Amino acid sequence: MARSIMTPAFKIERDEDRCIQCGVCVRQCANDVHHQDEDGWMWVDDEKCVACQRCAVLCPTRALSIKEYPIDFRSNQHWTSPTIREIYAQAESGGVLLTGMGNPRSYKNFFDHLLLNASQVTNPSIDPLREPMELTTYLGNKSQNGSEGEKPQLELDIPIMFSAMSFGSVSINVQKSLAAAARELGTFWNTGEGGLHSDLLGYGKGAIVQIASGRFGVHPDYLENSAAIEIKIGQGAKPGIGGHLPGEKVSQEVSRARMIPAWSDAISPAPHHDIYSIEDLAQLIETLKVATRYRKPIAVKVAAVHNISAIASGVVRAGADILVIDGFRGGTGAAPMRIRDNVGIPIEMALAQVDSRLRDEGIRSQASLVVTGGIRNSADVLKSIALGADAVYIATAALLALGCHMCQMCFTGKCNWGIATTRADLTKRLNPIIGSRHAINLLTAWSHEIKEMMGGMGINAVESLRGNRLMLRGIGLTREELDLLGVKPAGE
Amino acid sequence: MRYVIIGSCIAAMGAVEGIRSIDKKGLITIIDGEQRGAYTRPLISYFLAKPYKFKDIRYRSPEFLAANGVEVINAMAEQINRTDKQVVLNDGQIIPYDHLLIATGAYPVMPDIAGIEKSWIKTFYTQADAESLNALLAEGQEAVIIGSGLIGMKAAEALWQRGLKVSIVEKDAYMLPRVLSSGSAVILNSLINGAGINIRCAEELTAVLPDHQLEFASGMKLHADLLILALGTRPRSELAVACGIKVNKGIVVNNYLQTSDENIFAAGDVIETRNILTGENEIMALLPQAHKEGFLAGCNMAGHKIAYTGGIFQNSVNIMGVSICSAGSLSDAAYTSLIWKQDEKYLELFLDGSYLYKYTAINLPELSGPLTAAIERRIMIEETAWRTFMAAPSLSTIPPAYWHKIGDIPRANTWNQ
Amino acid sequence: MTIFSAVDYEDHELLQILDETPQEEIEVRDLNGQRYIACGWKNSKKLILRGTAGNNLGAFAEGPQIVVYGNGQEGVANTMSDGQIVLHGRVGDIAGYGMRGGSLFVKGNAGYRLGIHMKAYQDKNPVIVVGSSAGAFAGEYMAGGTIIVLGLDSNRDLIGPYCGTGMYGGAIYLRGNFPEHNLAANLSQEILSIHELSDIMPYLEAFAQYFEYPLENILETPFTRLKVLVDRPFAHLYTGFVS
Amino acid sequence: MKVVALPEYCLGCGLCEIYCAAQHDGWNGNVLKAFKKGKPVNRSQLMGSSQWCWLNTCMHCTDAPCVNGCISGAMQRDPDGTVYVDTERCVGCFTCVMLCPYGHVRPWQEKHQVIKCDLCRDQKGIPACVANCPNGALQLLVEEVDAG
Repeated sequence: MARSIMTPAFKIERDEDRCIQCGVCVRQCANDVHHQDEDGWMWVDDEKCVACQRCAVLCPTRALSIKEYPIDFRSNQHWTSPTIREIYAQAESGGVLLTGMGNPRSYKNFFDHLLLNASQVTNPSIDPLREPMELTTYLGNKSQNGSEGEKPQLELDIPIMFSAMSFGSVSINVQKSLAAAARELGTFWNTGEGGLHSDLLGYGKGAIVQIASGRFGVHPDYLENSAAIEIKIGQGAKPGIGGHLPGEKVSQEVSRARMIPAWSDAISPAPHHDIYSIEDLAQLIETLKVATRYRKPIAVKVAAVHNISAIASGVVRAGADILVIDGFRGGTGAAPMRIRDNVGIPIEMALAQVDSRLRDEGIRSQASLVVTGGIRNSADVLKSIALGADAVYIATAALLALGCHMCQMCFTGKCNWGIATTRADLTKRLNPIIGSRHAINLLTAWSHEIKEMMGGMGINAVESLRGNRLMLRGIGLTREELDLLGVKPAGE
Repeated sequence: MRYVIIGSCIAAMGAVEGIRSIDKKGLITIIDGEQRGAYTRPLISYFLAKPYKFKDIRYRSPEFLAANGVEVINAMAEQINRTDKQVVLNDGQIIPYDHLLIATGAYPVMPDIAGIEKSWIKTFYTQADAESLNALLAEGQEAVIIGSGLIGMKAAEALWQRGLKVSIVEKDAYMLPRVLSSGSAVILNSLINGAGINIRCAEELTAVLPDHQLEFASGMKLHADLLILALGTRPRSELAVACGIKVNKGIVVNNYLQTSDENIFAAGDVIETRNILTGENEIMALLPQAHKEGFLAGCNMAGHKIAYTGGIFQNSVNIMGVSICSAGSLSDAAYTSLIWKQDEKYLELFLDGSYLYKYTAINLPELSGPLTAAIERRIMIEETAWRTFMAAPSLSTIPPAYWHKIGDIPRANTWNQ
Repeated sequence: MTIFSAVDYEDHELLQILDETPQEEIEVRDLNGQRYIACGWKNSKKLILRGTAGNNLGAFAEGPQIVVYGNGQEGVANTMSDGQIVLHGRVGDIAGYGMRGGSLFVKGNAGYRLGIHMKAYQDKNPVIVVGSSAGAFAGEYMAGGTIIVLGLDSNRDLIGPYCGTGMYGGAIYLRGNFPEHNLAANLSQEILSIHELSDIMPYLEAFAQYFEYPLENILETPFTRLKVLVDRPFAHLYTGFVS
Repeated sequence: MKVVALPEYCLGCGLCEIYCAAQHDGWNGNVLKAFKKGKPVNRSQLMGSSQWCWLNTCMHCTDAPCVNGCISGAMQRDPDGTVYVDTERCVGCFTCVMLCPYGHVRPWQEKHQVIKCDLCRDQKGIPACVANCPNGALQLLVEEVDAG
């Protein structure tokens, strides 16, 4: 092996005037970046640093800072530093570039080009501190026709749920945190495709259980012990490809939950091999409805891709009670970088188009629309609802609340924050009591903000905002983009 | 209820605490024959070395006694009248009792050798002993200490600190025979010899000759300006014998620290204590035991029936900067011995199957707590786990099984890979 | 035992009748491709089906004992957790998809993607025995369990192309000759003597009994066992990259 | 009152030890100053390895063997139930060390004394270890103390 042509990505700066050689950084770095020798001297191996910030956060004297490695390639707008480094990495490894979390590219962010309305004089605003504001949301088939009688609904106290993250991709303590938070918040969490760990059986009634092509952890009790069932067709971070849980994360516990050999890669390929058509999807939906005696809403999750509105129409016609669309900024535990960064479309566009299409076809009431993939704050939630969503899923934001520092190295299984790991020693770094408290705090804060913004618009129920695109105006968008989003430009 | 306690040291203070934990009102009278209050005998060597002020070797303060409503009578108990439930004092007072505690402690053992009544020959057991010794000694003198038990060793240290030339003579094969093992004695011997105290083992004093000469069984002769006899103690049980209570080597008590007279209890160095390891009753003149016995005796005197399960031999002492901790069986012959040594540290475990019976730790006091508890609580730990521990003994390497069984302490992380 | 004819029933009418029949043993005659039978059943009811069983027979089920005198269509035993299905005929595609326990015995051929994503954990060890041959992709992404293909009464290839693709656990037993070029790259082959068949002997005996086939005839031809060579075939496909 | 260590959430980071040390001996919680100017000493000690670790801190036993067995009366229990060492009176015999089954009471060799958790009784507020545990693995348990 020749010496690598790459420089480290990050540089750790240790302020010797502040370092007390306490060794906290050494003990906390699962990447073995820090080292203390027998004389007490501290050393770092920058090459291994992923900028997870764990050491910097825990350092009791703030002696550590982590910076991007200060090397500037000659300025080049085409061959940028990341582009060059990616080539080096592939030249040296021959591998597909793997990454974690959502698309970091600077594509136009339509949420940031949408403005919310507020009432002035002619339509009084509402003070949410004094007047009741209704955030309750029902998800499911709300159409009146059909002979089966009342359709099962999910009742959400807030229009925000925790998105699918499987046990294996995230630690059991993440699931415990979110499951407990969902229970307290009156909403739902999603198991992802990894089964339900026995520790979480008590949280089944607040869980949306997922079925994907690998069928990991799917059995009658799993289907029964749930609020709803979600068939995962695609994921915003990696449309068109399946799940791949690296063997590093398949611990004995994961192996038990998924019924696969420990330390092997858990693969759920892109297609469900029993679904090659909308008819096949309808058949799987019906199979699940029969298996659960029509007591559970069935959700179908697809990635936002080019012809999403046609797909959505088919999915709803196939009998899905909830349609979940995951935008191209959606997070993941592991995805090939090229796919994460280049495949799919923005959720804002997909949402606007799907909502319009379903309304045009007169089938909007047959399924609720849940969007996900890059929802960052309460304004994004509100804009999504105004664009036509019934509710949103969040995942990356929830993980940040739990301590994630966005180093994007989820696939290594060495998450220093106890989030994207299954190692027992790392898993315990996330205390679910603290984790659930943070998640609850986050969504409680968002709820307050949503109420304030809704109050400002003079709207006292989130249902009244759904699809109410008059409450949105575009800024800095082309006429075509405005048309696609179905919103007027600011000023009009 | 009227409680009378004969004696004023550790067991007596334990008893006051025990009685008061149950009975806040009953009258407690302490008969303090030594008239020194509650002080700690092991601290007299510190008194001699430094010297400490008197209050510093007090075990409990007069305020403690006042706060607990204890009446102290500075007189000797001369007789116990069991029929009338009275204690007769040397000043003629007669103290009635409902429940009596005999906590009279012990005497230092005196050898049967002619000439030991000389003024330069002392025992080292009481505050008074230390004070009279303090008045006698001068820098540069030669002191000989007979007996290398804890008392002898601490006396030696104190005299050495005061600038005397000190020799210790032990009749057994190695020093501190009730504390050390043959292996650990070698280590300690070198550490202490190196510090300047002369140690002679397997020598028995046979005669005190004129001109400060001592003669030993082997024929060895030593000069001594000062001779200290530290040959151990025996129970001060004559009051009990005289009133007809059952006495063996020490006063015999049941599990409730009750003597053969149900109204008379006894605790501390004067009684025979059940040795957990052997099940036999033995004299165990140990301070923590004395307090515990006193406390439980007090509880039982006040009407709570709390059984005393017994104790084990355990000692921790610092001599010339060397820490020595040991607990468990007095003999080490029958056990598997595991030894770890590094520089001036030494640890020896004595195992029988999965049970620890004894340990000796030199300069490793931090390990002594768990090791003592492992013996005392009969904690079963696989020998292999002990062997692993002995590869690098530290608090962190104590077998996990110990922590699991000690209670209160963290369970193992159930979330294992 | 309740016996009735399914000739007049739609899928859901039949399901409702089956649900409402309290008997532990039910025989359905004139079955004509009705779907979802025994889907999600969590009991050990015994079903005797005469005719063609429709798609997803026994899907997500845990426990039912089903005998089909006829053929099975697609998705038989799909994600089945426990129970037994004995088919006196052929079976369609994706039989035993994601199967986690129980057993599936097929007298004739199986379609594409037999036993893909099969799983096993401790006492849960699903098994599929196919009397004749299996189509393409048999055992694809297999994580555990056992697939046995016997090649009886068949002049087709024992297995179709891409057998065991992406497999990372479990074992496939093939009786007699099979086209080796149809095997995925990452598989080991081991020819077994009759004494080395103890792991699967109970299944072979059961097969012989269910379909009244002489066991000795089955045993006279040697078996080959396929297992994964490297349990992480894709471990080197990816590179972690620090940007 | 006592600090309870929960190993299922203990990271083994050791911040408890560092803040414990800096909270005592006049350093007033200033970690940087304490470690740069002096050699602060922690009372409680981190045990085990990252797989199974916990802060070995005092249980403040109601029938504390260290208090009962102390030969000099230095080991005491204050009216709140906190077991602490009166360093003026400790002679360093380590009897209490030998009596503590948790191995919590430790020798402080330089000073010929023992050292143990005093729940930061000289300071107001919750003990430094609890206040600075990043994962809630240390909790202050306040329970009724027998007034007698």
